[in-house]
Amino acid sequence: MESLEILWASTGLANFAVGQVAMMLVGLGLLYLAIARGFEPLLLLPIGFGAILTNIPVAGFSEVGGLLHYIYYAGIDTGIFPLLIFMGVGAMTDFGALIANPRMLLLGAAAQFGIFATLFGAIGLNAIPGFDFSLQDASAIAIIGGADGPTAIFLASKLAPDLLGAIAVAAYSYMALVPIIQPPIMKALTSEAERKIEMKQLRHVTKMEKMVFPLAVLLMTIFFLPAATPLVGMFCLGNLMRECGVVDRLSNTAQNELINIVTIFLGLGVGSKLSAEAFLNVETLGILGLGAVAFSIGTAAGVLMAKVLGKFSKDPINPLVGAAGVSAVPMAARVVNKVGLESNPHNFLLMHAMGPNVAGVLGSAVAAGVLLALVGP
Amino acid sequence: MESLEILWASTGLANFAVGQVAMMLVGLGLLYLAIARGFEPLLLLPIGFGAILTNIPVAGFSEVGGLLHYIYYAGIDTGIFPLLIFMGVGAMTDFGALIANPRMLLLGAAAQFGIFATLFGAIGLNAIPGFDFSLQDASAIAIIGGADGPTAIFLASKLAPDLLGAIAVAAYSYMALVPIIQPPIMKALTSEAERKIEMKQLRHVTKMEKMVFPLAVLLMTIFFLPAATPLVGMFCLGNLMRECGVVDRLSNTAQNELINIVTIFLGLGVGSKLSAEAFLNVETLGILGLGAVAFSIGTAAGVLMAKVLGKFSKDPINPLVGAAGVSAVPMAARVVNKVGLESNPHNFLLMHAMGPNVAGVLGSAVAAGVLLALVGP
Amino acid sequence: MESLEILWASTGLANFAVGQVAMMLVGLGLLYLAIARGFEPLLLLPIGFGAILTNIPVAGFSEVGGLLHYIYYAGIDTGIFPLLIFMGVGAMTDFGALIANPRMLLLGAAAQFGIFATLFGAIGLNAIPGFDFSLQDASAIAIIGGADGPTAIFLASKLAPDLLGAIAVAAYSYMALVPIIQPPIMKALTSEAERKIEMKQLRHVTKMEKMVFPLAVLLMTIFFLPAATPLVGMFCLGNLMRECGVVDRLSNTAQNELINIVTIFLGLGVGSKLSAEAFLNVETLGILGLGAVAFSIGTAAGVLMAKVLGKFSKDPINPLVGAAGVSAVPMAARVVNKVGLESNPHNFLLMHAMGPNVAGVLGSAVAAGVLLALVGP
Amino acid sequence: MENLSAVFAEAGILMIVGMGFVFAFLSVLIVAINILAKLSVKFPDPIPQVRRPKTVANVDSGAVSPSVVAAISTAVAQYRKNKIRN
Amino acid sequence: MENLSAVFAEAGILMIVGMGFVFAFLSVLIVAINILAKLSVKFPDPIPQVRRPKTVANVDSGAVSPSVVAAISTAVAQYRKNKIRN
Amino acid sequence: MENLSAVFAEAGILMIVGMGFVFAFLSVLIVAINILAKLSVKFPDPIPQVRRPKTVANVDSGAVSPSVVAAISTAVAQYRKNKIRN
Ligand code: NA
Ligand code: NA
Ligand code: NA
Repeated sequence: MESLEILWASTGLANFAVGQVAMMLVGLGLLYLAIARGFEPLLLLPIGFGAILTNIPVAGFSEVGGLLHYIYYAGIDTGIFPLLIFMGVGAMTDFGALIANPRMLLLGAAAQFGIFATLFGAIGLNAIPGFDFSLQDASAIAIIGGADGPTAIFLASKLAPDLLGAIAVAAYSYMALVPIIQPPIMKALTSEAERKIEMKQLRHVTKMEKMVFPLAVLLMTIFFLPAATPLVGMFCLGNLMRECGVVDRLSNTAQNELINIVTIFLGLGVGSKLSAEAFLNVETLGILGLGAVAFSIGTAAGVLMAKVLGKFSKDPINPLVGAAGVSAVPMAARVVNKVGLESNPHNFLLMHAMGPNVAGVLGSAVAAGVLLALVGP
Repeated sequence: MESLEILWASTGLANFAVGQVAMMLVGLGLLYLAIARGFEPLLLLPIGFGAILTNIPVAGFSEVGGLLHYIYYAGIDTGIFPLLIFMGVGAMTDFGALIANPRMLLLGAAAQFGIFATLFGAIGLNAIPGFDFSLQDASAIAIIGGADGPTAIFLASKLAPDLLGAIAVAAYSYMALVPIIQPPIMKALTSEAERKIEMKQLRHVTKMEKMVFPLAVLLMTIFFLPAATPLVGMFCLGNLMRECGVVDRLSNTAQNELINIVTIFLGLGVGSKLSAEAFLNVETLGILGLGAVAFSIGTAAGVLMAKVLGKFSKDPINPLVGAAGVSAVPMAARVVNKVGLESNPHNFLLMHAMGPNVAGVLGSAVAAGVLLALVGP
Repeated sequence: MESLEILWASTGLANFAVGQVAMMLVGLGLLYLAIARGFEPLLLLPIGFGAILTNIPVAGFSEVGGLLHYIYYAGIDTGIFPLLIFMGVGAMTDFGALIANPRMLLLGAAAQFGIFATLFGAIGLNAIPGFDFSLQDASAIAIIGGADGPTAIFLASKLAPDLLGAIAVAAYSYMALVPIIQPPIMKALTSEAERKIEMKQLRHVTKMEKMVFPLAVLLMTIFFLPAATPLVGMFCLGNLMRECGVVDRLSNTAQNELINIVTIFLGLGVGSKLSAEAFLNVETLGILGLGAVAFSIGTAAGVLMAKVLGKFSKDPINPLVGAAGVSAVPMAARVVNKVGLESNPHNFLLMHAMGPNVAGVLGSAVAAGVLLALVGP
Repeated sequence: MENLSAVFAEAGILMIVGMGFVFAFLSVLIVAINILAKLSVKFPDPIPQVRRPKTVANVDSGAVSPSVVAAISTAVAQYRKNKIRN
Repeated sequence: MENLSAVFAEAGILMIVGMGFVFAFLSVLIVAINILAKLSVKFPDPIPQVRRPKTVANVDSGAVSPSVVAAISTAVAQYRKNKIRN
Repeated sequence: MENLSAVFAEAGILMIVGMGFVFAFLSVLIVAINILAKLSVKFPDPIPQVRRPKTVANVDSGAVSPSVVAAISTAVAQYRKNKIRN
C-alpha cells in the first residue's frame, strides 16, 4: 500500500546515514558521562540530548523551522545565552577571598598560559596532514584552556562556529576531569614540604569592597580591553546585583530560574552543532587532545607561579593553590583542598584556593578579549 | 471639535464589528468556564483573555507590531511553545506505573481509535454543504481525540493554522469535561461485576528503569517515526531530567517557572487565533461536535480493549482503567478511580489507571507523528 | 610590534569620545542613586549599568550584533517588556481599597493634570532657543507626570524613541523622589485641621467584586479608548490572574520570576538609549525640569481635588490622600500616611491612600491612551 | 511665533480634551463599581467552613518559635545555594 | 461525490495504517520495557544508608504542629510579598 | 613550510602579547584592589544593631527539630507538586 511505503520512507531506519548513528552514540556517551559519571551534568545532559536530536534523520531539528535551529540562532549565534550564563555566574560568585589576597590574581594570570601554549600547539598541528586550523580556529580551541564554559562558547561562536560543538564538549569534559587531570601534575611539581605549607588566615572584606570590586574590574576592562566587555560586563553586572544588597530579587532570579532556563537552551543549542560533518573528523581528535594539554599546562603554570610567588612573599604560599588558577570554579579549588589535606590533615586550603579560582575566571575572560581583539572578525 | 472627533473615531464603540462583539462574548464565556467551572483554567483563562484582546477594534493586537502577533509568530507558528510545555509535562510525569505493567500501553493505543475515527468523521462532514475540510484539516481536528493540549496545538499549527483556535478550545474544553463525558460510557460498557475487579499491586520500579525508559522511547521514535520526535523528544528530555537525579535544578525550572511563563504566552497566542472570521462559522460547530465524538469513541475503545485484554491475562484487569487511555492526565485516571469506588469502596484504581493514562500521552504523540508523516506539509 | 599597536588601537583609552566618558559618569551616577540612596534600585541599577555598557567605545553593545541592540529591539521597540511588567504589576495590585471607595478615582483623575500641564509646558519650552519638541515629543515627556515607569517607557517607545532614555530616567528618579517632592506641596495646600481628618473605615470587598473589576475596566477601555488596551489589557490580565484564584501558579510567576527577568532586560534596554547624542543636550535638562514640575502639579491637583471632594462628601475626606493620586505605588501612599501621622499620631491613612494610588495607575494609563490616540503615529 | 501659538493652541486643546476624557472615563468607572457593588451582594464570599481552627491557629501562631523561622531560613538558603556550575 | 469517496478511502486507509502503527509501536515498546525490566535487575536501587532515622521521621512527622505549617506559610508569603516596584 | 613558520611566528607573538597583557591587566587590578582596600577603611561594615539575639539564635538553631525540617520539606514538595495540567 502506498501509505505504508510513505510511512516506511519516513522512518529513521530507512534514512539513517552512518555518521548520524555515530553522532547519536556520541550523544548517548555524553548522557552517560553526565548521568553515570557526574561530568558537568547541567550542561552535558542537554548537550548530549541536543546531539541526539540534531542527528535524527528526516526530523530536521537544526534546519530552518526546526526547534534547535531557532535556539541556536537566537541564543548562541548572537552570544546572548553565554552572556546570560555569565551574568548568573557573576551573581553566584563571591570575590571575598580574592579581594583579601589580591596577589592571587597572578596565579589566575599564570594559568592562562595553558591557553596561549595551546594556541601555539594548534597551529603546530597544521604540520600534520589533515589538520588545517586557521589562527581563528586555533584561538577558539585554545580557549578550552581557560576552563570556563560560557567563555569558550562565546569565543567559539565568534571565531569558529563550525568547531563550537567540539570545543564546548571538550571544555566541559575536561572541567569535569579536573579531579583526575590535576593531582598528578600538582604532586609532580611540588615537594611534600611545600604541600604542607599552611597559609595565613584571610582578612575580613567589607561590603563596600565587594560592591566596588565589580565596578573596578569593569572600568579597567573598558579602559584596556573593550573587546572583553561583553563577557566581563555581564559578569560584573551579576556580581554587582549580588553584592549591592538592594536588588536581591533580580540577583536571585539571575542565579536561579534565569540561568536554569538559559542552561537548558544553551545545552540544546550547543548540541545542535554536533553534526557528523562538524564533529566526526580528525580535527575533533586534535581538539580533544589539545584540550587535555591546555588543562595540564595551565595547571603546571599556576603551580610554578605559586612557587615563584612564595619565594618573594613574606606570608607563606602553598604552591598547590596555583592549580586553582585555571578556574573550573569551584572544582579546582576543591581539588587543591583535597590534595593539601593528603599531606597535612589540618590544612584547609579551600578558602585560599578560591582566590586564584575566581581570578582564573577573570584571567580567561581577559585572554578571550585579547584573542577577540587580535584575531577577531 | 476636531480632537473630539478623532477621539470618537478611535473608540471601540465607533468601530465595533458584530463579529468582534460575538468573539469577545466567546472570550468571556471561556473565562467563565475557566474561573467559575474550573475548566482547565491554566489554559482557558489566557486563551479567553487573548480572544478578547485580539478582537478589540483599532488596537491591532494581532496585526504587525501588536503584542499577540509577536507571541503567535515567535512561539506558536514555530512550534516552540507547545514543545516547551511538553518538556515541562515530561518533567512532571512519573512513568513508574506504566513500566510496572507495560501491557497498559495497549489501552493507550486502543484509545487513539478516537483520533482516527474522528478523522473519518471529519471527512464525512464534507458531505454536508458548508463543510470543506481537507485531509490536513481533518487530521488536525482528529487529534482533539488525543486529549492532549500541546500535541493538538503543535499539530494544528503545522497542518491547519486557521483552525488552531477552535481546535485548542475544543481540546481543552473536552479535557475539562472528562468527568462528565466518560462515566456514562464506562458504565454502559461494563457490568457491575467487572467494575468491582481488584487489580494486583504494582511491582516496585527501579530508578534505572525509569531513567532508561525515556531514552528507549526516544530511540524507538527515532527508528520508526522521526516525524514525532519533536514532541516525543522534548517530552523525553523533560522526563530524563526528572529521573536522572543529577539536574534537579533544570527539572524543577522546566516544570515550574518555565512552563508557567510559556503557558501564559501559549494561551494568549492561541487566543489570538480566535478571530470572528476563523471561529464564527459552521466549521467550528463541526469541530466542537467531532471533539465530543472523539473523546467518547476513545473512551469506549479503551474500555473495550481492557475487556479483551482481561480475557487473555492471568492477572485480573478492571476494564474501567481502559478509559484512562485517552490521556487527559491525571483527570481521566481520577475519573476511573471514582467510578471504581462507586462499585467497590475498597478498590483504589488510581495507580493502575496512571499506566494507561501516561500511555495515552505517548499514543497520541505517536498518532500525531503518523498524521504529520502521512498528510503533513 | 604590530600586535601591540592593534591592541592599543582596540583599547578604550585610545577610542574614548568625551561624550562617552560623560555618559559613563551619568551611568555611575544612576548606580550611586540606586545603591547608596535607594532610588528605585530595581530599575535604576540595570539602567545605569546599561548606560555604562552602551557607551563603551569599540565594544558595540548597541550596534547590530550587540547584546543591548537585541534587547532593545526585541523587547522595548516592540513594547513587549513594558507590557509584561504591567502584567506583573497588575498581578501584584490589590484594588480592594479602591472598590470600597470608588470616588477616590476622581483623585486619580485629577492628579493626571500633571501630565497635561507638562505637555503644555514642554511646548512652551520651544520658545527658548535650543528646544524643538514636537507634539509627540511633548506628549512622551508629559507622561512622566503619570509617575508610572512602564507606562512612560511604553509611550516613549511609540512617540519619541530618541527621548526614551531621558524620559525613563526622569520618571524613575522622580518616583524615587516622591518622599522629598510631595510633603512640602501637601503641607502648603492643606491646613493643620484638614490634615488631622480621620476617614471612615473601608467596607469589606468581596472576592467577586475584585474578580469582576479588572474585566469591567478592560471592557470600558475597549469601549472608549482602544489605544490604551495594550497597557490596560495586560494590567487587567495580571490582576485577573491574581484575583480569580484558579491560576495562582501563573500569577505567582508573573509577579516574581517573569517580572524579575523582564526588569533586568528592560533596564538594560533603556540604558542602551543613554548615548551621548541622545542624552547630553539641553533637551534632557528640559525633560528633567519638566518632570519635577509634572510631579508637583500632579500632587497639587490631587490634593486640591480631594479638598473639593471633601466639601461635597458626607463622609470626611482627608485632603492628603489626594497626593497619592499621582500613582508611584506604593510610595506615594506611604508618604500620605507619614504626613498624616505628623499631624495626628492616631490617624493611619495608608489604606485610604491606596485607593487614589491605584486609581492613579489607571488614570495615567488612560491618559497615555488619549495621547496615543490623538498624537500617536 | 505664529507657528508656536498654533502648537500652543493644539496643546491647550489636548489638555482640555485629555483631562476631560480622563475624568469622564474614571467617572463612568465609579458608576460601574457602584453597580458592581450592588450586584455582588448576591455573590457573597464563601463562609470559612470551620470556625474552631481559628482559635487554635491564633494560639499556635503565638507559639511559632524562632527556631522554626531559623529552620525555614536555613532550608530556603540551602535550596538557593544548590549552585549551578559555569 | 466520486471525489468524496476517494477522500473517504484515503481517510479509511489513514485509519487502518495509523491504528496499526500506533499498536505496533506501543507493542514493540512493551517488549522493550520487558527487556529493560530484565536488564535492570542488575542495577538495583541503592539501599538507603541508615535505617534508624526512618522511625524517628515517622514519629516526628506525626508531631509536626500546625504552628510549624503556619510559620512556613508566613515565611513563603513573606518571601513572595517582597514586591517589585513598577 | 614557509607559510607554516609565518603562522607559527604569529602564534608566538600572540602568546607573548597575550600573556603579557593578561599579567599586566591583572597586576593593575592588584594595585586597584589595594587602593580599594585603603579607601574602604572609611566605609566599614555597619555594626549589627543588637547583640543579644545571636546567643538566642544559637540556642534555637540547636533546637531545630527534625520534625520542623520534615515539615518544611513537605511544604516545599507540596508547593512544587501543585501541578499544571497539560
Ligand atoms: Na580560566
Ligand atoms: Na492521548
Ligand atoms: Na499615574
